[in-house]
Amino acid sequence: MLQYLWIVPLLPLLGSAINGLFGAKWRNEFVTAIAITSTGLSFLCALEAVREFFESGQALFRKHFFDWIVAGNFSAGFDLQMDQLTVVMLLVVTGVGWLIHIYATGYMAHEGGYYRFFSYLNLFMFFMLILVLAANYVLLFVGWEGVGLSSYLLIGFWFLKKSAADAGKKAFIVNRIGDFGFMLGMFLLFRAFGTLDFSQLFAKAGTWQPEAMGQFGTLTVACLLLFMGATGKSAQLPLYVWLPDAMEGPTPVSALIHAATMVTAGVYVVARSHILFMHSETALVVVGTVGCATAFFAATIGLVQTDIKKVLAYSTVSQLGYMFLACGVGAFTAGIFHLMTHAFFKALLFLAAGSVIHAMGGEQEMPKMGGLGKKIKWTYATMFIATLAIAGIPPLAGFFSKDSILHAAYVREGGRHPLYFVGLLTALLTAFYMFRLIFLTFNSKPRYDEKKVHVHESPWSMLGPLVVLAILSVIGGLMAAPALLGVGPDYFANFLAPVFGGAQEAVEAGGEAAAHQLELILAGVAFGTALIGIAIAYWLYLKNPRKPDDLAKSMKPAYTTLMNKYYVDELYAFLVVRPLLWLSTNILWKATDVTGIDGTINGIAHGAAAIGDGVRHSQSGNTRSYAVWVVVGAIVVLAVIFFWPGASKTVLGWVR
Amino acid sequence: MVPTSYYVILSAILFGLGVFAFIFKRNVITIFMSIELMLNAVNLAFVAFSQALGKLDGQVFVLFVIVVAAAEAAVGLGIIILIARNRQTLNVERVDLLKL
Amino acid sequence: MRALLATNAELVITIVKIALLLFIVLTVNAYLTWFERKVVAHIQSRWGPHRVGPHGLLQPLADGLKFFFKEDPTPAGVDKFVYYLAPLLALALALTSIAIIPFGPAPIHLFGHDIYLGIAPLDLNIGILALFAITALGVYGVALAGWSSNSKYPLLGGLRSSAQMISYELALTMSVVGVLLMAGSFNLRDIINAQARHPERGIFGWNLWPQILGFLCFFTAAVAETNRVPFDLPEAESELVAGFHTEYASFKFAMFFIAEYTSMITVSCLCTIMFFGGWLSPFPASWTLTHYLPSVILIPFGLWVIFDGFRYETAFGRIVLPGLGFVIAAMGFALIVLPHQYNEFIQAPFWFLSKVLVFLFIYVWMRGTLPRFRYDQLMAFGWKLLLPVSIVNVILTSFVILAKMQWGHQ
Amino acid sequence: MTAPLIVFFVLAALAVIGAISLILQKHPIHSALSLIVVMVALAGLYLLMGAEFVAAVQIIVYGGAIMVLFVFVIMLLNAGVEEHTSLSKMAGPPGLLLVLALAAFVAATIAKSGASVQTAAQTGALSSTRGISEMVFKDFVYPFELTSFLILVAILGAVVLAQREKS
Repeated sequence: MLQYLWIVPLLPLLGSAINGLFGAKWRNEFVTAIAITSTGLSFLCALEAVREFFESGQALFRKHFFDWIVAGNFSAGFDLQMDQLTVVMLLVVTGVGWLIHIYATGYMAHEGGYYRFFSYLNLFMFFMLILVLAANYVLLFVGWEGVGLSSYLLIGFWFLKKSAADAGKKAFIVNRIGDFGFMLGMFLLFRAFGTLDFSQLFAKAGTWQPEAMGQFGTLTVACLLLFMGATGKSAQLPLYVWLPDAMEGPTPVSALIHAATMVTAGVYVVARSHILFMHSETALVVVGTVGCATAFFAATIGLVQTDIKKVLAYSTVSQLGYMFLACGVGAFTAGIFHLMTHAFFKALLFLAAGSVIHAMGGEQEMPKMGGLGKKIKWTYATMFIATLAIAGIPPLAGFFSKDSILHAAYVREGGRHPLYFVGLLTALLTAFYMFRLIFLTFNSKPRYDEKKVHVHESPWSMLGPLVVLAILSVIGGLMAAPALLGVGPDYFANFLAPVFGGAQEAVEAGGEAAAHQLELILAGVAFGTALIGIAIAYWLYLKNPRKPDDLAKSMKPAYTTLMNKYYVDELYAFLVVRPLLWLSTNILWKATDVTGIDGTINGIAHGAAAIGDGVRHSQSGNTRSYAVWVVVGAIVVLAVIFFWPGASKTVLGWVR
Repeated sequence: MVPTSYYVILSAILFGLGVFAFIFKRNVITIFMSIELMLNAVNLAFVAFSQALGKLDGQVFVLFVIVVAAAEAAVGLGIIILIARNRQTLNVERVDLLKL
Repeated sequence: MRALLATNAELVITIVKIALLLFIVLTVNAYLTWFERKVVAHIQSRWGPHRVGPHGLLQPLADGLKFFFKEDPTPAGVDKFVYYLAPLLALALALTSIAIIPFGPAPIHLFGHDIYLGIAPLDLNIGILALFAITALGVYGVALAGWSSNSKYPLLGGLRSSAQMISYELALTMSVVGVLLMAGSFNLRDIINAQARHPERGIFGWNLWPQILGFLCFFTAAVAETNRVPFDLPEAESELVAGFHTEYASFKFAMFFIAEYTSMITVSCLCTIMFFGGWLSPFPASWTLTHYLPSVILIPFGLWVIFDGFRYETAFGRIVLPGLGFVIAAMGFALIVLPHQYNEFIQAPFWFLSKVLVFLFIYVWMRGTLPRFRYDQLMAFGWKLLLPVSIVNVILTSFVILAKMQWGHQ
Repeated sequence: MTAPLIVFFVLAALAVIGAISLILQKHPIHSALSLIVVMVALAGLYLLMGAEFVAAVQIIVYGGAIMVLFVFVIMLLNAGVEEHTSLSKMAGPPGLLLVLALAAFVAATIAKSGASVQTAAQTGALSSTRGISEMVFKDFVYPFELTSFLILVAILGAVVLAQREKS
């Protein structure tokens, strides 16, 4: 299977094509079968491929399937590669993706455009797989753009709803800005190294001189540009604005694309090109700072959101911030670790939220829920597990990953620890708003009309994935447990060591014993903060539910600011959108297009007409006049041959 | 042996006469004939050169020219019949409109 | 005088030959008309000409005189030039075409020159092609005559003939290709010699057997080319008065007449050469006894003529016929008694002429028996039957030849 | 003045006279006849050059088929003497000038090149028929097949053109 790696992405593409082309006529059962089998098969193929990869025991497997672009000294082949990092991503994408597919069959059962939805979803799978399997930046970029496209299609799935359509457009455009940077980065890299193939490029880059803080060399600039792309795709400051709106899409989409897989592509890219980043101090600092800031910023917004999915969206943004923070402090392992665990519990959260919405018959506003815990037990249980996980309660997945990130941050910048403390604070906020969500939704007394809405548990096609994911988010982190308890190595780190080998030393600086000591302390601190957050939430939303409104009243400006997400959208609208509109209306449209281009074209047309009108008169229709012209032409030719000395020789040459 | 240039000059004269006929005559059929005359002149030149150079290509080419001329005559005369049928004239000067 | 003879002997010989051939052909033509009328008459159980001279033998002379002395009116409004040109053209071409036929293999030794029977030079590599070329031009005589005499029947005749001749020329040419393939040459002599490749086979070595299809096509097309029954539409008396030569009188008419009969002879010669082994004897070369066949035929015939003359009613006949018969019989005796090579020499022309005579008889025979085609039938026959068949014949022949080359037992 | 030269000049004179009369004749039939004269003369010239096959084909196809077609069409359409219009009278002199210029140029160009052509090997009469057949069926076989298609198309085209549309 490893030799036929291309089958893994091909299967979803086939599914997408079949559903897209014929699905319209079919009954939903067929569409479901196609979609599920294609993704499931691709998951199995991926497993088989991974098995063979480990059997072969090689550090990096890469295969060139065919030349795709060959131009001059530039060549980009359709090459797929597999190493430990790819393995993680591959399994997450296919596995979680498959689960979410199953879930979606239940969730979308009563929606129109069923086949369309699954066609898009499979298409997304295809592009995502291309992205993670690609062995060079060009192919990766194909996946990158492709997931952008499918995300656009899926956000705007209910395109009749204006908000949905706008959200799709917004996502697309904001991503364009990031992609612009990404492309520039690629060009720069090609300019510098003459190749975009990972192994060659990194091999070359490894030999370069690391660039110190504040030194803007090729690598730094390239890394920053790549990171710009990453911020676009992974919704970091300042390009995060599209992700919350993207919640207009169906919930499975939010779970798959905007929590588990696509938005982590940025992290993946940064991790993939860690060698470059390791060579540029500045870039790392920027990444770390941006990540940290995003984490905090988004968390604060998340505090006050009332839409259940919005809360999750902002939490996603902030968790992604965590991952970038990890990358920024050089702990790529921790970043990827968190990526994986986050994929589990965040997907679970979204799916559970979807289940809630399903139960509430499409209601998303938390103030109109409450007390659902008794009615929909499974959902409640699973979602509670996920919340514990994300809040960082041991021994669940989130705890270990988040802890390793914080630890890395602390260790990395010995002495002053701004990043660490902000991260810690964010952890607190996270715990708080997550439990706020839980309490508002499940525990407090019902705030909806029991007559109208009759709450019901979702079908098993939806609950099954929830359970599986819940289990995963429980055990997902245990790989790192032995290291924490000091009874063994960090298996996950060791697993990824072949990839990040170079990067890890930076983190492992400092004595082994001291490090372990410190690690335990930090873990305790993190746990503590989480508990505090939970406590606050409990006190505010269960003990005395009046309090939050009083708080909101008492500190009105802050509350409104948070409520309006710091007016960022308005800011962008003022800074970017309006000038752009003005520019395109007046300069590009009125001046350039209408006056310039159309004018030229019409002018040419009129000129041609005028000339024709003039020349027309030579066309008398009299055959013999034409004959005369022919003869004149012949005479001219002969004259040339005759008077131009060289020519007669040539004529002779022809005669010979 | 007759010098080749004699043949070639003869063919030039014939060609010129053909061209003149082509310009000067008014009857479609005659004009068509003058085209044939030009073709013949060219053929003469071909054969003359082929004989002078001792290569047969010229003669083969003449054969092709003749074949093409035959095809051309068939189609051309068909067209002429059509013209005569639709316009009741063979004078090219009266046939100077595309539409009737 | 002798000097001139010495220097351009070839020229003089050729001129003499031409004159001789002209005389012979014209005479044969004249008596061909007599022959035709007699045969047709007997086919229709009549007597035919028998007033002028014994058995009407002088009838051709009378006709000739009549042609000369008749008034020669020129219809009003004819295109003079073309009107006069047409018959000349027809006659000239017909006579030219016969100049290409070789009549015998061996030369006569005279004044130290080898004189061959036939006018064209021996190495006329495009013999048959030249013949076709001349036949092709033959159309003009008829067509122009029809057009120039400014009258509707001739015009129709002319149109018909030009269409008909073009159509059948294709079949004519295609049907010969098979023979050419077998002979590998255009030269008529080569074609005849090619049929003599197996002297022991005699008549079975002729092209007739492998090329039977070709022969049928060729003969039919040839008849059509000569505007003879059943293809005589250009001069269909019953429809077009006399077709293209309605407006022609006396000698100009005679020209057309002679041209037609000459082309008949030419075609007969061609058939003989192409398919019936030309001057080859039908018997295997090893048989020498058959060489006396000429005498064996001539002597009894002469004796019969003498006998017939004695019991003829008019005195003139009683004088002329025996004389004629005596001459014939004497020739037969001469061939026996004279030295051997004379008899040998006479073989080829004898066979050649006898075969030609057979074909001429077939011509007359057809005229006596067959009805005329309708115009559309004619065209359909030419295009839809003759041409395809002759093409098929070409393909078959070439395949067979190719196969023989391949497994080369030939 | 050898025999070939005499023959050449006679035939050349015939050809030129024929061409001139093609121009001067008023009636298409006469023009056609003069053109036939030209063609026969050219065939003679080909024979003189030892190109027997081409000569034969020239007469058979040009003289025997194409020109007959012309004559046939002229008879069919009953084309009369061509009429003059003021324009056509006017067209004469400039046309003549043009043609003279053309002929002059051609002649001059040939005169330039003629000498060197003369120096070329004068391998006169080669057995043209066999050679031509070998070239046509070996070297030029594809063009040859192409011409056969051309002929077929031409036949169909002529039929389609000349048939009266059923109404």
